Amino acid sequence: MQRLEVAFLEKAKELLSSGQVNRVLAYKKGEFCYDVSPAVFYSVEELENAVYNGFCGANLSKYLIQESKKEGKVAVFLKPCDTYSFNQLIKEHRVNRENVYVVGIECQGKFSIEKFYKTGVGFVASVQEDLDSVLVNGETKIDRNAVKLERCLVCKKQHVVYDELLVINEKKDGDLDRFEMVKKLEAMTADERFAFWKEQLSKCIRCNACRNVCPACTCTKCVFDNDDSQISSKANADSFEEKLFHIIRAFHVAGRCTDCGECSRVCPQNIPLHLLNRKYISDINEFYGEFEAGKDIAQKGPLTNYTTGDIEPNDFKGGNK
Amino acid sequence: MQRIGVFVCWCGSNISATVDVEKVSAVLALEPNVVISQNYQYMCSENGQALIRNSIKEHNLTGVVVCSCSPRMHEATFRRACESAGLNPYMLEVANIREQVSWIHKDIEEATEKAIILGRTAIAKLRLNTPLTAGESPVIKRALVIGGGIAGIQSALDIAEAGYEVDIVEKSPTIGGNMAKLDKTFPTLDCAACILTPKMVDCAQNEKIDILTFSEIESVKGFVGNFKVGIRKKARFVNEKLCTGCGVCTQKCPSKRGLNDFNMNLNTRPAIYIPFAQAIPNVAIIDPEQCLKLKNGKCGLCAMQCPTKAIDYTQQDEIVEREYGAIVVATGYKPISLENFNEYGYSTYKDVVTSLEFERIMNAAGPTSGHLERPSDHKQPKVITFIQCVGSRDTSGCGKPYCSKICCMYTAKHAMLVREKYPDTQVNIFYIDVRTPGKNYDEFYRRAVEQYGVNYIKGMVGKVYKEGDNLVVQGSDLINNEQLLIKSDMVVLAAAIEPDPSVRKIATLLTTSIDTNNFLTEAHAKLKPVESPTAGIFLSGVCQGPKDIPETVSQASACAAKVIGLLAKDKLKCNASTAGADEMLCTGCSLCENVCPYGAITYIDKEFRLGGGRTEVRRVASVNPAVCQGCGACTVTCPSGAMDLKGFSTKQIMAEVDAICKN
Amino acid sequence: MQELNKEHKPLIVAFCCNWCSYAGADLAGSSRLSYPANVKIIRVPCSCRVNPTFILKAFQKGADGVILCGCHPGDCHYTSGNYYARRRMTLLFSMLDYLGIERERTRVEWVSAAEGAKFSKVMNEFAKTICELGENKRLEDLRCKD
Amino acid sequence: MNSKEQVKIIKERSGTDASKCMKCGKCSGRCPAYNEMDIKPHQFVSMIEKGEIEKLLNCKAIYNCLSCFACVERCPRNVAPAAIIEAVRQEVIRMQGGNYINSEEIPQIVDEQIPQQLLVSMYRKFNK
Amino acid sequence: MKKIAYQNIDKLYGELASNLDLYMPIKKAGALNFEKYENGKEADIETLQTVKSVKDLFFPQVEHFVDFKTDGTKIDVIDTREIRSEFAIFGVRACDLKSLEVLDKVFLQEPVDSMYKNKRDNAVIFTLACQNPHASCFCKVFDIDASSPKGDVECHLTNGVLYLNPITEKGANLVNKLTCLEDATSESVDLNKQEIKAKIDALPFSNLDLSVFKGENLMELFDRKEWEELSKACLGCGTCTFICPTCQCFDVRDFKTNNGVKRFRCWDSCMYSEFTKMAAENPRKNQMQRFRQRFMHKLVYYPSNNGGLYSCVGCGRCVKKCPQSLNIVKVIKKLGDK
Repeated sequence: MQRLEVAFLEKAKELLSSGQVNRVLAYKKGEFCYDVSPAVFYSVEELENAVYNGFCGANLSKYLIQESKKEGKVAVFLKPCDTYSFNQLIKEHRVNRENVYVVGIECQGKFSIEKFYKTGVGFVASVQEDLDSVLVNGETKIDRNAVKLERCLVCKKQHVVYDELLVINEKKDGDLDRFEMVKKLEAMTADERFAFWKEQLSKCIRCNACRNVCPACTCTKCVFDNDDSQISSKANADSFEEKLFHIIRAFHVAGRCTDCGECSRVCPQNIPLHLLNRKYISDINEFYGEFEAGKDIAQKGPLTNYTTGDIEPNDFKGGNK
Repeated sequence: MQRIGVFVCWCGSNISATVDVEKVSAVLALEPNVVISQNYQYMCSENGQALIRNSIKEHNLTGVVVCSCSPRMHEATFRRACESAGLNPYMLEVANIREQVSWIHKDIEEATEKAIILGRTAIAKLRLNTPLTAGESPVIKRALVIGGGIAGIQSALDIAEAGYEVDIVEKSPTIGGNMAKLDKTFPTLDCAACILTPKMVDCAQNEKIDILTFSEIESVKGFVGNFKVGIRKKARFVNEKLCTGCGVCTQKCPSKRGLNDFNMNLNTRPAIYIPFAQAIPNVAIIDPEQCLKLKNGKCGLCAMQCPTKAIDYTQQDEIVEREYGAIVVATGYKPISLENFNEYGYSTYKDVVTSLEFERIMNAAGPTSGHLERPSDHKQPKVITFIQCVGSRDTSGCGKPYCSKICCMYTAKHAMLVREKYPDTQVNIFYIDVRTPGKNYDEFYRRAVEQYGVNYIKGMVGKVYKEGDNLVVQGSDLINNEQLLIKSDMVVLAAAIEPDPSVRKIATLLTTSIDTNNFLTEAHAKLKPVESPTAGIFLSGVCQGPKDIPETVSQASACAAKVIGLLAKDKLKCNASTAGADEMLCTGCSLCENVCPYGAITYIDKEFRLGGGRTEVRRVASVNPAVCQGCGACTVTCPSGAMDLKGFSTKQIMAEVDAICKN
Repeated sequence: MQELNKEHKPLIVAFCCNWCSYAGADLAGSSRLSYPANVKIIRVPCSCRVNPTFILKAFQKGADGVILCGCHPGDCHYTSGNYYARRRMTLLFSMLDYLGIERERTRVEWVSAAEGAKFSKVMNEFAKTICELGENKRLEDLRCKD
Repeated sequence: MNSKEQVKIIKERSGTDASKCMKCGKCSGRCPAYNEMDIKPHQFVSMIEKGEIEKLLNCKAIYNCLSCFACVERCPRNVAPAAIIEAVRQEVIRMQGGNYINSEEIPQIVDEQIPQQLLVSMYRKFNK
Repeated sequence: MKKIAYQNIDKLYGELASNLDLYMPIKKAGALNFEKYENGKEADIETLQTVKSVKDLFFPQVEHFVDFKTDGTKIDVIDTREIRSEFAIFGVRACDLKSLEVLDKVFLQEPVDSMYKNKRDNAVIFTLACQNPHASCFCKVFDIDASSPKGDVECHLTNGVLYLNPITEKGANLVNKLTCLEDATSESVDLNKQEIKAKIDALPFSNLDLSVFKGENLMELFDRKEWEELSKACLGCGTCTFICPTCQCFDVRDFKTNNGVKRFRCWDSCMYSEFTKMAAENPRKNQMQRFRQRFMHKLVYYPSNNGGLYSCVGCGRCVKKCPQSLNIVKVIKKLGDK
């Protein structure tokens, strides 16, 4: 795995020193091995702090909305799932494709530090990565799948847009059914579902991290910040507003959400927000045929399309009673 | 602050019998912003309207709420009343307390309460109304007709007759279309050329009509009243202005192996040719695929022979740009390809022909000069079997799911013509149903059976195969419940028709829609059958759906009437309730463009000031108010709420929701 | 006891498209086909004008049921508006169901201008369904009722 | 089981929608065994649609049908007469009861040339 | 000093809750936050930290305080402020307790915030020493002693026993009422304090250098070019501000009900692009400026207005929760580099 990081650094240096791009959007080291941040590097010297490892979970495509509008070309290292988001942004004219040099980079699944803590390893000072396992603090070996983010267990695997690929090993695993939990919820009774979501959504503190990190939420001004929209709200002053915010947010990204899972990754209260988006994805697949947002920009989005024989709104099967 | 006047109508006793109108006007008088609240017996009467007009002036009203019958009934009346009193007509809201209250509720208390709530709701909406002005746009007094078949010709002639200029753009070298290929026409059996060619000549001679043949639509910009169309005039290598159509060149041309598409490829033609004797324009054209000069530079005989020096081997495609107020699409049809129907052996056996090919064989100007002979050995057939519904009403995916509508009639016509000219020929017709709705149509079909002794067989053919020199048609006879093997000399297939493939590109250019069978969709199946959903685009002939000649001509004239109605206006009054994007919120994501049924939304790169002398260029949506019909599809698809609809704004509808729920 | 006897009168908001369903409601009216008074109609140009937020807003403000009526598929005055509305509402309703909110509280019906009888029937049935469901508790905003 | 249920089962088993038939007769137009069949392919479609099951269950045509699928191939409406005939045939065989084929016998009767599909259809037809 | 075996801890919660409202860390759907204790809820004092800090109990995310009821043109103004009687908070860590000191300077100075004061006056705070401080903790930097958190009653959970040491009269009064407790001596607690101190000394951030924020020309920090790089990845979400125990910005908003308006105050975040938006324009135009504001406020402006008291208590929540791993430690280190 370390080989990949070396190749990443070499590629970044080569792109900068050759003048092919004038900056690189990637990840930089933090204080620990796990608190990696997205960063822009302007010189080969700055790349000393660059890093590419299992903690580089952040989806860089959203930063390209701003970065691609600036002077000069920016190189970016995108994971397979990030490329879907990027492609969707291209479709919606939110990025300037000519200004971006995309290196599709290998990803063997990214980590959740909280899952490390759950294994009982305590403080995580160092992580040596292997294709199927990780070695924590030089002593404890853990199955890689045990510490992966949920979204990495249901990986997209293929890059859909890139100028160049940086892949050494094929992606392993990640073939679980991403709709498993959606199905479980549908199988619950309506009362159980209501209780589940009430408990989950009541945790929401409306920090807007899910919205602000979301590569589909790219409005210059969100309806929830806009008093003219008649639904603006800053806090969940009533249990209704928790639902309103999340239903509308999911609806606004329905058919555009690439299921990158960033919303759930960043939620400070660990609300499984991706289950809302996946419900829409699974409904769209079921009602209107398989659709993967960001996969093919020529394809019409399911909510801007129709067929004369579409299912009637009163007729969907829905969850249990 | 709005100053609102409320006017409650009794509608005689229609409302006042179940709604306490006094109470309604008294309660609504207490609503914030309401400065006057009155009730009257008949608000829509002249006196009632005068009451509204006077109150507007007297109380300086900025808005009017009328609680009365359905707005679908008298909204226009009250708008006019407002306008005549100097108030913007869109500063009016109607609360429907008749159809939605007095007529359906019996309990006075309940009805009165509901009337008050509906009144409050109208007031809540009105508070947020803004004066609207329907925009105006000038109309360019010229029409474009795409397609020069009988539909296009008829539309063009009618429009020209009304005094407007028309251009016909035809992709082939002559106008006339499919009808020019036909022999006789049902149900009168008069010859197609005899009735079509005079119309073609009329077109050519009409000063108002400009015919651009061998030309195609390249680009379309603009909107109703103001289209800008780029037309590609393809190189024909003959100067149209100089050529007199004398035909010397066509006789001298040494390359004579090109297939004659006018004769359905049943014979050949020279590399330089005039499509047919009555072609309009009667001008030669060079097929560059066949011309020796154009292929390898050796020849040039035609140029040498041409008395007017009209031949120009260097001619290039030319793009002309013209402006139109209205566009008629009359792109017509073609028979479907029969390659999916191996069972009939069309591609295998020369003597299995399509009906359109049969037309040419029967046509006096056709490849056989009108002698009935079969293609393989030019012998006169003694038994001819016709098969109907070849590829029509087919949901298996090989053919078309719809009925092609014309086949029953022309097959009867063919049968009759054969029996008339060659009485000793046996004619069999396999049919599923014989469909003859139309004036004198069923009589025509019955004549084929009763007078001409045509053998109609209810059943379908499973296979056509060859036995010796003859074809054998294997089919079912469902009436006698037997399977037939009919030895035939010739088999004629009534192939389904489909829209000309060029329509796809044209529909895209015109941003109008086509259905799953590539027929253009009309704005309303019953009430707007010749208008497309896109304003200013009209549909003529088979491009909209299968039709025979009488129907096509009627529709073409209807289409022309619509065009004339449009061109007669100097200015177009646009719909006032249009969508518009808040540019500060718009992200230019294109979602709205995707759902607009009218193509009213485009995107522009616009510079915005950021403060501190900095600017940024952003892509934002721009709605053309002349095209927008105000459905609001865009407003909901827009996640940022940048898109809103005047007259039905998000705020207004939310205010109505609030008012209804408040009790 | 008095509290218990006081029957809950549900509030129903009906969004009707101008061209078909609103005209259908007019026809119901002129045919004197009654439906409960607690059904209140909001006129919109087309069913595709109805934003999911309008529906949620109605629930927030105290509606117990929301119904959207439009032209029959294929008959939309704007050719395709109701097709978009159909997809939007299917997805919205399915999401509400997923969140455990009674799916019977929301409904879409296609009512043409000629179907006054259908309009009245639909409204009667819907009002009955909502009556049986009782007060909307799962999508309420307590502040609004205060 | 009453005849109504039988019709339903046959329809289901055939996997084809007889109501789509437009009575063109193309199936019977191509049927190579037409003359041997006492009930013609197009009649199978209309009779099953009308629920006239008794005649079908007692006809000879189900044994004369070659299962060549020419009718299926030719049908312009995606109706499969042969599938209906097959379904009726299956119904008749099943009504007679008994297993005609034993899974233990399979290895003896199978040779490499036998298409796998045949084995499956054999099971379908000859096992309860 | 009193004690109770940890296995019987539910008795303590039960008895406390029967005397007065008890708030404590409750686990709900996997997330730990201060909530009212009720039978059946999952109380958890072993986990080091709640997501939202104890701030939420004194300065809640949403607080209604006035209703305007309208009837025609008549308006009634109704005071809807909640008036609390004594209530207890259990399991408050030293950093969170210290954060109240920071908030006091804002809300208890004239004009006094009555809603905050009411809660402050009526709260009995049971602190809890940090048995297992986390690598992200840096309270020591701000002279906070997590081994001896004080409060009204200081608690230690060591070797399966919870020790309760009343510090204030209010605390003692309440503890004395509790019958489930036994008397105890202080040896174990003293030992525990030493152990904790040793753990804290070994934490990676315990020796952060704050000297750069103590000089004369602090405003030079404002112009440091490092802000650009530090804020680059900032999404502008409000996570850091909402989980931060010392962030105290709020907005006052109106909600239109069916019969008027309900006015409430709710948390706001200086990281939001709308935060400083005014009629003319937004003085903080970009995320860098907003990011800089937050940290300048915590480390420079607030201390200079409040006798050197930093508006950070080193709880480490932002270190853990920032979606893109930006935090105050990185800021302190980066700015301290020069």
